[in-house]
Amino acid sequence: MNTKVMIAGVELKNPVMTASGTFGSGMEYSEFVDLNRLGAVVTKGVANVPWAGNPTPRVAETYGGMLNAIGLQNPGIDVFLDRDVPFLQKYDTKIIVNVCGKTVEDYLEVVEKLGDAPVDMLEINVSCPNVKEGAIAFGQKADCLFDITSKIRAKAKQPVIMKLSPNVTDIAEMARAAQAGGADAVSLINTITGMKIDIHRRTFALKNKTGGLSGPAIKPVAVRMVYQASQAVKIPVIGMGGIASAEDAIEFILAGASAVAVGAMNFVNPYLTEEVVSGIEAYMKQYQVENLTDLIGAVRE
Amino acid sequence: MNTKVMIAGVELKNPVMTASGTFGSGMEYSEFVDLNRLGAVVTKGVANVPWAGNPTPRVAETYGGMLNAIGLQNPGIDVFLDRDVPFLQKYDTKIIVNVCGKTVEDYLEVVEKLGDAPVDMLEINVSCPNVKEGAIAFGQKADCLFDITSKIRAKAKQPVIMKLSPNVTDIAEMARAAQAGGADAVSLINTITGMKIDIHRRTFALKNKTGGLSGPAIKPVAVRMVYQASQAVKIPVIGMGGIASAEDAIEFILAGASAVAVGAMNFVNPYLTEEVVSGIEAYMKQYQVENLTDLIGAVRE
Amino acid sequence: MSRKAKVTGRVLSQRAMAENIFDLKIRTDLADEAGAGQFVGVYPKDKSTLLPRPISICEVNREEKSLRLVYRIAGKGTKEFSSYQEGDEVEILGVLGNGYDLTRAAGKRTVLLGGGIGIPPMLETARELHEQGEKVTVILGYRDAQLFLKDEFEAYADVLVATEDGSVGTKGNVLDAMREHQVEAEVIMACGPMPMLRAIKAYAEEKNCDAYISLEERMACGVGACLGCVCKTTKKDAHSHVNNARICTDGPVFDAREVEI
Amino acid sequence: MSRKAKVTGRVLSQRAMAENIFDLKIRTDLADEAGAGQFVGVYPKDKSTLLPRPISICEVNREEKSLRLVYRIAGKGTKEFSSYQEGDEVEILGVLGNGYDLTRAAGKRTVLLGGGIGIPPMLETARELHEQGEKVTVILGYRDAQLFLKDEFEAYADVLVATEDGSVGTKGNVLDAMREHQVEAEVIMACGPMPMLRAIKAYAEEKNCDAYISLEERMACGVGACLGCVCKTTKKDAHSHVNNARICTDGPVFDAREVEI
Ligand SMILES: Cc1cc2nc3c(=O)[nH]c(=O)nc-3n(C[C@H](O)[C@H](O)[C@H](O)COP(=O)(O)OP(=O)(O)OC[C@H]3O[C@@H](n4cnc5c(N)ncnc54)[C@H](O)[C@@H]3O)c2cc1C
Ligand SMILES: Cc1cc2nc3c(=O)[nH]c(=O)nc-3n(C[C@H](O)[C@H](O)[C@H](O)COP(=O)(O)OP(=O)(O)OC[C@H]3O[C@@H](n4cnc5c(N)ncnc54)[C@H](O)[C@@H]3O)c2cc1C
Ligand SMILES: Cc1cc2nc3c(=O)[nH]c(=O)nc-3n(C[C@H](O)[C@H](O)[C@H](O)COP(=O)(O)O)c2cc1C
Ligand SMILES: Cc1cc2nc3c(=O)[nH]c(=O)nc-3n(C[C@H](O)[C@H](O)[C@H](O)COP(=O)(O)O)c2cc1C
Ligand code: FES
Ligand code: FES
Repeated sequence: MNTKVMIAGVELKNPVMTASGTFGSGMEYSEFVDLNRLGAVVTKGVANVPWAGNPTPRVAETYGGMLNAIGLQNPGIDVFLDRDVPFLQKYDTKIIVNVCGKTVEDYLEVVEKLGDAPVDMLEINVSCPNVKEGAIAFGQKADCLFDITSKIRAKAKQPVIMKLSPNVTDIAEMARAAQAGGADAVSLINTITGMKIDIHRRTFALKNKTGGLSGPAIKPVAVRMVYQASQAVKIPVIGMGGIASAEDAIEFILAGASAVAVGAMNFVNPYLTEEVVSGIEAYMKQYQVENLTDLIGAVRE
Repeated sequence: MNTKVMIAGVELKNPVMTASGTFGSGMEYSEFVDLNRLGAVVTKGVANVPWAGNPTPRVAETYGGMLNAIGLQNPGIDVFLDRDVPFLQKYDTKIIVNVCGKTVEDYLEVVEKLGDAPVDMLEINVSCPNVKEGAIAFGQKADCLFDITSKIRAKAKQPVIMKLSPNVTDIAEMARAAQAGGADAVSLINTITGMKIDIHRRTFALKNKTGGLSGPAIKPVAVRMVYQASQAVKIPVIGMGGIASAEDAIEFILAGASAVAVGAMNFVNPYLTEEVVSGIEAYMKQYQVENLTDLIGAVRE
Repeated sequence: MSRKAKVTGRVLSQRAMAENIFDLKIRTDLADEAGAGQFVGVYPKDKSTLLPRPISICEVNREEKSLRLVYRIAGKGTKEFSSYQEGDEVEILGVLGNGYDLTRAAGKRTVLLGGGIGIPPMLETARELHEQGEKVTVILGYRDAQLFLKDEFEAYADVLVATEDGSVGTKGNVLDAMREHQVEAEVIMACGPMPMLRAIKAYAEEKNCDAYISLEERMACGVGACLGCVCKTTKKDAHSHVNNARICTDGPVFDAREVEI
Repeated sequence: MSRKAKVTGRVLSQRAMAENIFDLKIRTDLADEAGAGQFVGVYPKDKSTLLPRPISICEVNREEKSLRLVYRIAGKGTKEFSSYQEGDEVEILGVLGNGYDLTRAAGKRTVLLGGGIGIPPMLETARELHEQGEKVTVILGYRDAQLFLKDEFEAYADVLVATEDGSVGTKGNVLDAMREHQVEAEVIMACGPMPMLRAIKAYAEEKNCDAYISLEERMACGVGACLGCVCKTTKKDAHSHVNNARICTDGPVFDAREVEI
C-alpha cells in the first residue's frame, strides 16, 4: 500500500496536512500527535513584520462550526525563521509556510526571505476574510489573483500553492487564474465569511463583526469547490474545509484533491490528523486500493 | 406589543414567513400549524409550464444541514392558480408566490398570469442552483439581475421581491442591482451550492451531483449576507438561512431583516413557524420592545 | 389519510433480532391510526443529523398504544436508535404515507412478498389480513439462515422462505420460491429491495395479476412538502402533473403498473 | 507545564450548589498534574457545539484521581453538563494553562480574592497554600446570600465575605471588604469578573503590591495554537512579539502589571 502523493515535485509520505492557522507551527499539537506521521505541516500565516491581529472576541461557536477573526496575528518572518522553521526541521515531514501580506510587496518580501530557508513549499493566503486592508481582493478578483500569482511565482524558490477564497461566484475561474499565473498548486477552501449576533446584548459576537466560518458545517461547500476546481485545472488541488474524520478526507480526495488539510477540528480532537492518516490507510486496505493516487478524483456518476 | 411589519406597502401581521420550497403551498403543513398565525406563506417556485424536476436522489443530509436538488418540480402556473391560490385564500395570511423560469420570457409569463390573482407579492427566484438551464446567471451577475428585475418590475402588478443567491463574491452589489432594477424588496439567502460524495460507492450522493445547502450550518453566512445587503440598500430585506428558533429569527432581524423565513427546519420541527412567532413575542415582552420594527437592524458595535 | 403529528414516544423494549437488525417497540398515540404499509419518521438525537429516518410499521398494538419498528443499522441514525433502552424518549413524525389497501385482497389469492429489511411491514399486513379472515401465503427472502420475524408470520399465514445463500428454503429470491412452489397469486403485496420490486412488477405484468409494492427514496420532510422523494409514474401525478409522485404521501405503496422503476 | 491530553473522565458526583451553580466531580488521570489556577476544556456531547468549555479547577484530589469543577449555567454547554450523573462519561482536554505560582506567597501576607464564578479556582489555591503552611486571608464576593463554597474555604483560611446586595458581610465587592476590614496584602491572587480584576490591578499599583489575576477570553483550541484568546500585554509576548499573550497557555494567570485590561 502506497499513500505517497506528489505535489509540484514534492513527495509527501501521505496526503494529510494541517490547515494553516489551526496548528500553530506544530509545536502545540506535537504534544498530541507525532508530526512525523503527517504528510506536511502548514504553518500559521506569516507576514514580513509582526502583526497584532484583531481585538477580541476573536472566536465564536456556531452550529457545527466556528467563526474566527484572528486577523493573522504573527511574529513576522524573522522570528519565524529563527524559531519555527528549526523546530519543524526536527521532524520527518514536509514544511509548508503560509504567507500573508497587505500589499504585493509584503508578500514578495516574505517569499524572498524564505528563499534560502529549508522549507518545502509556500502557501500564499490571498483569501483571509479577516484583514481589512484589502489583500482579500487578491483572492476575489481573477485578474488580481493572476497578477499576484505571477509576481510571487517569479520570486519564489519553492513551489507555490495559492490558497483560494470560497467567497467568490466562480471558483473554477479563480483556480484557472492561479494556474495561469504559474501556481504550482491551489488549496481550498479558506473560511467562508460569516457573522453571529448576540441577541441578548444586541452586539456582534466577534469584535470584528464578521469572521471566517470553518468546521463540519462548511464541508459540502468545500467538497463542491474542490470538485469544481480540480475539474478546471491541471495543477494539484489541496482540499480542506470541515474535515472531521478519515471518511471526510477521502470524500475530498475522491472529489479531486491530491492532498487534504485538517483545520478547526483539531480543536475538537487534537489527535485528528494522525487518526485521518490511519483511517485512510484502513480504507485503502478495506477496498484494496494499491496507490492513494488511484483515489484522486475517482468519484463516478 | 406590535409585531406588524410593512414590506413594500404590504402589511404582515408578523415578520414570520415560510421559505419557498420547504412548505409546499401550505397544504401539507396546515396539518401542523395554523397558517393564520403566519405573516405570510411563500409558495414553492412555480413556472409557466409544469417542470418535472431532477432525477432522484434529490436530497442528502449533511452536518447540521441538508442538500437538495429538487430542480423546481412544479405543476405550472395554471394548476397553481386553480388549486393552490384558492387554498391559501382561506387563511388570514399574506400570499407570496415564488416564481421560477429558464428565460426572461418564462418569468414574465408567470408574472403576467399572476397579475389578476389575489396574491400579495411575488418572489422571483433567480438563484436556484439546481437548474442547469442558465437562470442562475440572473442571480450571479449584477447586470443580468438588474435587467431581469427591471423587466419583471415593469410587468408585475404586485410588489416584487428578488431572491438573491449567496453564491456570489459581493452580495451588496447584487442587492444594489436588484434595487436599481426596481425591486421592492430582496430576500436572501437561497441555498449555497454544495456536494456530497458517498465514499463507499464512490458516487455523488445526489444524482444532480451538486445541490443547495440549507439548514443551521449556513446560518452564519446568511446572517452576514443579510447584514451586508441591508447596509447596502434602502428597500426591505427578508432574511433566511438555517432558522431553527425564534432566537435565530431575531438574529436576522437585528442584522437588518424586516421579515424572516423558516426553511429546511420545518422538516425537523413541523411546528417551527408558529413557535418562531410566539418566541419573537416572548422576546419582545422580555425586553419590553414595543414595536417589532424597533429591532430591525438594531445590532450595535 | 391519518392526521399527522410529531410526538414524543417512549421506548417500551428493544432487542437485537439478527445481525445488525433490531426490534424496537415504542409507546405512542400514533398507534391509534397506524396501518399496514405506513411508516413513521424517527428523529435521531444526534444534532449533527437533522432529518427524520423513515421506518415502516412492523406491528401496531392499539390497546397498548404501541408501534413496533424493525430496522437494520444502515448509518448514523439507525446506529443511534439501536442504543435506545426501555424508558428512553424518541421523537417521531407520523403516521406517514398510504399503506396497503387491504380491501384489494378480499376473496383473492393473495401473496405477500418480503425481502430483507422489507420483511417487517409485511408482518402487520399479514396480521391485519388474517384478522379480516383472508388466507394468504407469505414468502420471505433472507440473505442467510438468520430468519428474523419468520416465526411470527406463521401465526397468520403459510410461510415459504428463500435465502440467497441457499441455507434455508429455496436458494434465490422470493420469486424463485414462488415458482418453485408453484404459488399462484391474484394479488401481490410486496416490500423489499429495488431489484426484487422490479422483478415483481415484471412478473405481475406477465401474469396479469395485481401487485402493490412499497418504494423507498431519500426523504426530507416526509409529509409531501419538499418534493424530495419522488418516483416516476406512468400517469400524471395529482400533485405536480409531471408523472412524479411523492413516495412519502402518494406512496410508499403503489400499484406496480403505475410506477416506472 | 503539564503534559496535555484529551481524555475520557467519569462523573463521580454532581450536585446543585446554588441557583444555576453546579458542583461536578470527575475521575480522571489529569488529576495527577493539575494545580491551582489551571483549567480544563470540557466537551459537550451535543454535536451542534464543537468547542471545549474552559472550566477552572476547583479542587484536585490526587489519591482519588479526581478533579472538581464548579460552574454556572451560562449557555448550551454548561446546561448540558448540569444534566450529567454519576457514571456518565465526559471528554476533557487538560490540564491547561499556567496557574498561580504559589512560591510567590511564601512568607508574604497573601490575600486571595474570588468574585462570583471566579471563586472556585481560589479554593484549590487556598488548599495548596494551606498545605504549604501559608496563612492567608480569603475574601469572597457574592451576588447575594447564596454563599457557595464559603464553608469549605474556612478549613484553610480566614474568610471575609462581600455581597452585592449587602445581605451578608460587606455590601459591595471584595475590595470594599478589604478596605472595610483593613486587610493589608503583599501578594494578591484573584479570579473574578473583569471589572473586579481591573479594580484589583489599580489597587495593587496604588499599594505597590503583587497581584496575580486570572483572565477569561473566548477560546477555540485551548492549547495555544489558534491565537483566539489573547490579551494585551505591556511587554512583547514571547510567542508573537506583538504584546498579545495567549490566555490559554501564557495565562490564564498573569501578573496584573503585565496585562492591559
Ligand atoms: C418508506 C420507507 C420505509 C422504510 N422502512 C424501513 C424499515 O422498516 N426498516 C429499516 O431498517 N429501514 C427502513 N427504511 C430505510 C431507512 O429509512 C434507512 O435505512 C435509514 O433512513 C438510514 O438512516 P441512517 O441514519 O442509519 O443512515 P445514514 O446513511 O447515515 O442516513 C443519511 C440520510 O440518508 C437517508 N437514508 C439512508 N438510507 C436510506 C434508505 N434506504 N431509504 C431512505 N432514506 C435513506 C437517511 O434517512 C438520512 O436522511 C425505510 C425507508 C423508507 C423510505
Ligand atoms: C480560563 C477560564 C476558566 C473558566 N472557569 C470557569 C469556572 O470555573 N466556572 C464557570 O462557571 N465558568 C468558567 N469559565 C467560563 C466558562 O468557560 C463559560 O461559562 C462556558 O464556556 C460557557 O459555555 P456554554 O456552552 O454554557 O455557553 P455558550 O454561551 O452557549 O457558549 C458558546 C461559546 O462561547 C464560549 N463562552 C461563553 N462564555 C464564556 C466565557 N465567560 N469565557 C470563555 N468562553 C465563553 C463557550 O466556551 C462556547 O465556545 C471559565 C472561562 C475561562 C476562559
Ligand atoms: C482559527 C483559525 C485560523 C486560521 N488562520 C489561517 C491563516 O493564518 N492562513 C490561512 O491561509 N488560513 C487560515 N485559516 C483557514 C484554515 O486554514 C482553513 O482553510 C479553514 O479553516 C477551513 O478548514 P476547516 O473547516 O477544516 O477549519 C484559519 C482557520 C481558523 C479556524
Ligand atoms: C427542499 C428545498 C426546496 C427549495 N425550493 C425552493 C424554491 O422552489 N424556490 C426558492 O426560491 N427557494 C427554494 N429553496 C430555498 C429556501 O427557500 C431557502 O432560501 C433556503 O433553503 C435557506 O433557508 P433554510 O436554511 O432555512 O432552508 C428550497 C430549499 C429547500 C431545502
Ligand atoms: S420527503 Fe418531502 S415530499 Fe416526500
Ligand atoms: S484558545 Fe487557541 S490560542 Fe488560546
